[in-house]
Amino acid sequence: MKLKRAGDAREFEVEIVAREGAALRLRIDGEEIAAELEAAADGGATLRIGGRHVRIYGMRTRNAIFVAAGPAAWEFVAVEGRAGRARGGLAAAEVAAPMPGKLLRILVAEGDAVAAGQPLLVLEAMKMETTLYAEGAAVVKSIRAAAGAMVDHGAVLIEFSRAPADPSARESDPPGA
Amino acid sequence: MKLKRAGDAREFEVEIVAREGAALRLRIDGEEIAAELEAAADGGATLRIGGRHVRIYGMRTRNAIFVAAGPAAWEFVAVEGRAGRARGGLAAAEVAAPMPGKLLRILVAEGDAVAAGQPLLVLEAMKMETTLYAEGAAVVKSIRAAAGAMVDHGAVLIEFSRAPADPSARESDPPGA
Amino acid sequence: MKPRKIKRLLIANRGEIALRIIRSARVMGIETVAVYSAADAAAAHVAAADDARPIGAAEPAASYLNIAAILEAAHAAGADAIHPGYGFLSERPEFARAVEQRGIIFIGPPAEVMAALGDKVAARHIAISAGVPVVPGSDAGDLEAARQFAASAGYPILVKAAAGGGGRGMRVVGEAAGLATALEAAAREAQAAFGDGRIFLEKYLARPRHVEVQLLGDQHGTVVALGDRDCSIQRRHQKLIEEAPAPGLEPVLRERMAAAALTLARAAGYRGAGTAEFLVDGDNFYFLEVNARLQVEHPVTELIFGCDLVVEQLRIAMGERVAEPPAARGCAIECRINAEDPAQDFRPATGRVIKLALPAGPGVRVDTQLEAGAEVAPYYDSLIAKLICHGGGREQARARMAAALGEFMLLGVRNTAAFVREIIASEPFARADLSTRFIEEHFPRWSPADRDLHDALIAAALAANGMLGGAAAADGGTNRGASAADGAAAHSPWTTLGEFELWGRR
Amino acid sequence: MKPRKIKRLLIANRGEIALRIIRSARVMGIETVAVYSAADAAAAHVAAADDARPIGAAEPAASYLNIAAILEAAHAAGADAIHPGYGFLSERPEFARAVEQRGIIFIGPPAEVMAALGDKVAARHIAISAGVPVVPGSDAGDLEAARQFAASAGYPILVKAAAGGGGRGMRVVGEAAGLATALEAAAREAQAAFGDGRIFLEKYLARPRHVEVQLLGDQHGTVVALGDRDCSIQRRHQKLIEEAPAPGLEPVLRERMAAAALTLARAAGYRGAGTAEFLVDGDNFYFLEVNARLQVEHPVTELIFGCDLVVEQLRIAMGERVAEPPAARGCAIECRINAEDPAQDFRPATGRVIKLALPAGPGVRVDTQLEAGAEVAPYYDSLIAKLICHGGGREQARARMAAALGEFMLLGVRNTAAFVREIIASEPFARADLSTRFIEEHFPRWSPADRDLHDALIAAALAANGMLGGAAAADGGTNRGASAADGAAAHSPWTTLGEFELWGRR
Repeated sequence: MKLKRAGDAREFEVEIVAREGAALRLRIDGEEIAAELEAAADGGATLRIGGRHVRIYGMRTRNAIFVAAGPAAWEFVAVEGRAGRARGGLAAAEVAAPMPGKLLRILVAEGDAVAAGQPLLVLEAMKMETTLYAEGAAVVKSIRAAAGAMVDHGAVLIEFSRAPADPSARESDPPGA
Repeated sequence: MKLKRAGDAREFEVEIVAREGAALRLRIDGEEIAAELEAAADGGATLRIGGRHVRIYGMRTRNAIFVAAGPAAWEFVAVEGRAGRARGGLAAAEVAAPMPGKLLRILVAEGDAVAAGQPLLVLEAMKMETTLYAEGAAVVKSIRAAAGAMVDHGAVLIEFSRAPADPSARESDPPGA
Repeated sequence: MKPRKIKRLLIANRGEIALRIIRSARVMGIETVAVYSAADAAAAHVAAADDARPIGAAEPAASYLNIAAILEAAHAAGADAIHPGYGFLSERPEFARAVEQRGIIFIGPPAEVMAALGDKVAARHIAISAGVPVVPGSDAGDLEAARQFAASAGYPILVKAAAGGGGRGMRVVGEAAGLATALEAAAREAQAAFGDGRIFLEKYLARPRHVEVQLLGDQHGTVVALGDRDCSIQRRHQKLIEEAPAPGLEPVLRERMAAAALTLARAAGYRGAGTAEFLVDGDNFYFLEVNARLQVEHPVTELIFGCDLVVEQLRIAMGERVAEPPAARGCAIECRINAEDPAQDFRPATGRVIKLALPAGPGVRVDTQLEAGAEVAPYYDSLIAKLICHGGGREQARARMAAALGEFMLLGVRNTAAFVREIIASEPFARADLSTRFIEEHFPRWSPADRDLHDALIAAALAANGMLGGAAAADGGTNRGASAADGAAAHSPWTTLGEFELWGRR
Repeated sequence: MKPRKIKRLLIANRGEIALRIIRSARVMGIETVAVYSAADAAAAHVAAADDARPIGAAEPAASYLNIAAILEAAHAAGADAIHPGYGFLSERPEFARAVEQRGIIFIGPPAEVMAALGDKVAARHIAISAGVPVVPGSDAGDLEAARQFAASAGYPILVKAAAGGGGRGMRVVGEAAGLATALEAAAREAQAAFGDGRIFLEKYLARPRHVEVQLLGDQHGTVVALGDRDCSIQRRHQKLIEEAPAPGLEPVLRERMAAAALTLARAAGYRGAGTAEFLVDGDNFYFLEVNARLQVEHPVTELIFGCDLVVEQLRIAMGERVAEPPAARGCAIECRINAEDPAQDFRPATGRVIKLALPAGPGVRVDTQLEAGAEVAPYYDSLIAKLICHGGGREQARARMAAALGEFMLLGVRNTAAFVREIIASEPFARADLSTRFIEEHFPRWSPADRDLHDALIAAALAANGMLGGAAAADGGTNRGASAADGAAAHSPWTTLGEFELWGRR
């Protein structure tokens, strides 16, 4: 199966090759890995791999696969396969809130042409300001939230249309679709 | 609903009379009780009652209702009602293992007449010996486990027939049924 | 000044510190009253308190900064004292004053002392008068004065909020072009965080250490110092890792700094628990500010002195005397776990706790509001847990912290545990090469090691295929006579970890 | 005697003590190897170790008492040292001997010292030779000799196993009629528990205290004492609550007892961690036995001395020297939580952990193997958790323990937490009126208070009606953007605690 980390485009190919008792063989991006897996009472397991041991735990939800490996906690998204809903392809068509918070300021207006790296919005969460930047050249089609509003994680804040360099596509399909 | 503690015959009548927001009114054995209930993040709740506060948690399983109130953990059985399976009435008809353990010694034989308080079996669990005694006069109908065997919680170890004082009933219905 | 017994303490705070204060009050036989915002109704500090009162909406301004609502809750609950914790209203003189005016004991210094010391600009002036060295700086808040100071002192320049702490409203300005923007942003953040947008400037030292002295002052004029702490490991001026005592300081420097802290505290008529912060640069130290409250990192001091600083605060408020502390024993380190994604530029993270495992055992303490099911909401500070480890020496404390972080597991809220573990395990930290530039020097752009990513991918593949995870509680069903059969079956994860797929209720 | 570095330590034990030893070994940079029976494959100590090896079936004789299997595991895993913990093989000289014969370091005293001191009859003789007072007694094991001793000393008489400890194989005999049965039962239990059925007799003191001295001896002949502990609160000769230091002892008595413990240890050539147990009766003290291993209650000593006794054991084994301890600080209390139903005559309880909440915060330590989903099986000791609290004084430690027990919650396995909380909160315990008769005098037939029963009935009614409980983990589904809506909804348990009914998988 193909996995990517939530919020990160890089994809990984992971396959469970074989299992026999505690012995486990996997393939990660073509590289074969051997490990041992012991179930733990709490529903997690102990992974013994390369002389190390790591406590792991996982939970699949509708949208994501939450896992912990030692103190590191991760959130993966299945790019394909039964548990996944592909999220790729539309990234540059909109700007969504990467976390719940307060939309402090909106730095662009509808119809503005923006360049890659241009600041678009300032969000505040946990008393820290986070600025969201444009990933590429585009034109602001609509602004979907007002300054001062509390926004949920994943809420679409700005929709783009194609960059003005290609006027024929203006107001039509988003770039990268 | 009627509840009793696992392993204890005493019954309690508990009814939820009303609830409104956090306010809760209950009736326990006829006595009305007012309390406040606040949900906790872990699925439990905080019960505020008579100037005290107690953290509570509960889980109903097929056979029992497990609850915790502060550090005290309890196991109740519903005597009637949809979650309950009545267990009363047959107590004296058999001796069941009160815990999993090793059946160390059997002190009676099939056909023996036993008196109330007479030792029947010695179980060992967690390195401690526990002796099981007869609740009343009866005759040992069958012994269902062998000395040295590991027995599960609830496993029937001895079945009784009626006491020999009533010879007509011998080998027939158990007493108290 | 007269002895007053505290019977019922309201804690005007939330999270781990509210829980920690409740625990100490309970040990003293003092009843506790929690206050909570709409986002915190199911929070751990609410469940822990003897009484709990709602004080408003989730936003801090409506609840934890809402003086009127808190005073009303205190009145309704019959509280005779209020502990402000840290952050929120803890350093607002107007809050301390309003509390005392109601005849309620405020756990902290008198309002006027707080006003003088809590204001960094005023505190600098007190320090200068008392002969305590300060970093070259200027309290000029307007752009023109700021430009002049910066030009004369030379860039980089530090822009700081006059009120509050915790690194909020702080900006480093590398060149003249960025000054105006930085002043504006810092003032806005300070206004939002502390309700006070005043700022001042300081020369930015190249590679200083942050060292602070814990103080306790009573109502009878006695002030004592409980050793020092090093809090140099910071990110964006937020402390990440703290330890006591500050390692490798010359005894003479340590003594001079403690003496300076005591001089300052006595000059200001300090009372209660407080902290004098210094920058240490070679053999020199410079006064930074006094935090007129409990610090986040106070547990490291507690572990080496075997004391309870909240108990001390409450005793002082009841008129008791402070005593010279015993000799410190060993070394303690604290790691803060923040709800931030270290792999995505420390972006704040929120969520609900799916699974939590906390370290335990000898020399390990965890202060946290987290529990299974707890919600980490976006309204408050990202600090969600503090791991504190004690050891006979620094190396033992460090090894214990590394082990404790290995036992920590939190699913559902991305956090900094893996990041701080790498710092703790690193060679520069092991040899105590500490400075406030530590993170930018050694961990400038952190991303998880490939090894950790592989472990996680394996876990994800197992979870996706129904071979891992699930709710342990949902497994406890029959709970009886399960031992023999399960004991054997437990050998194989494939039989015990059956299919688990969760679609949630929403 | 030569210094030997330990690199890889096998822990020949299970449960909390295996976990606790693993933690200390890790702090020293020593790799750890767990061994486990078929019942423990999913246990916490297995998950915590760097390596784990199965050693046999669930029954102790087949696994944790299986010397051949443990030595084989040590060989296969490349262990260079073995820590036996307490119980199981910890006081079997033949095990210590077999370990050392394989060139593996045994963490404990030399086999011959263990043989001499671990045997209570032989230890009595050593004590008598060293001039240390002992309880009047007889090592006559046969019925006729026993009858004669009992008749001369007068009933009641105590029947004790020569091997082992923990109250197993111990019986009080009130009159001559019960002597034969008691001797037989004690011998049988001792044989089952320790593989050694020898017994001896002692005069039964009326109302003694149990006080013990912690010892550490190195390979260079130095033995030091780390203060004393009171372990008087016992039930059926099993310790329930322990504390350090032993409260209210005259300093002279305390010093004489420590001196006697050191004399004994030196006379026996003791090495490693050990404990000399005494009965204290007024101004007199009597030697009971030496436990040639770590005690269950060792953490109370660790908390007041700020040390790690397992680290000390490992250091001693590597040839390092012990040092005179620093002054003790404060007071520490330990409560054992046993999987027994205190309301049903302390019948052993088993089951799976449905829900677990452990206390935390300043001065609180929990040593336990429990975690959500863990199975408490009938094969092993009923000790499932140790709560240990430290305070500036005894009253603070006691208050902290009461608060900690209030935070403890364990669903799925009936246990003694509520019972020990009542003891801790009781007036006789508060004034330290300690004796080994404490439980029979003050809590002879314990049943939960009506108040607690009512609370539980309310919880049961709520749970039965789907208004309480459920698995927090199963609630974490969507985990996103849930804050605002849930924050409001959390006000009402009726909306958030929806229907939950569990039918299990079996």
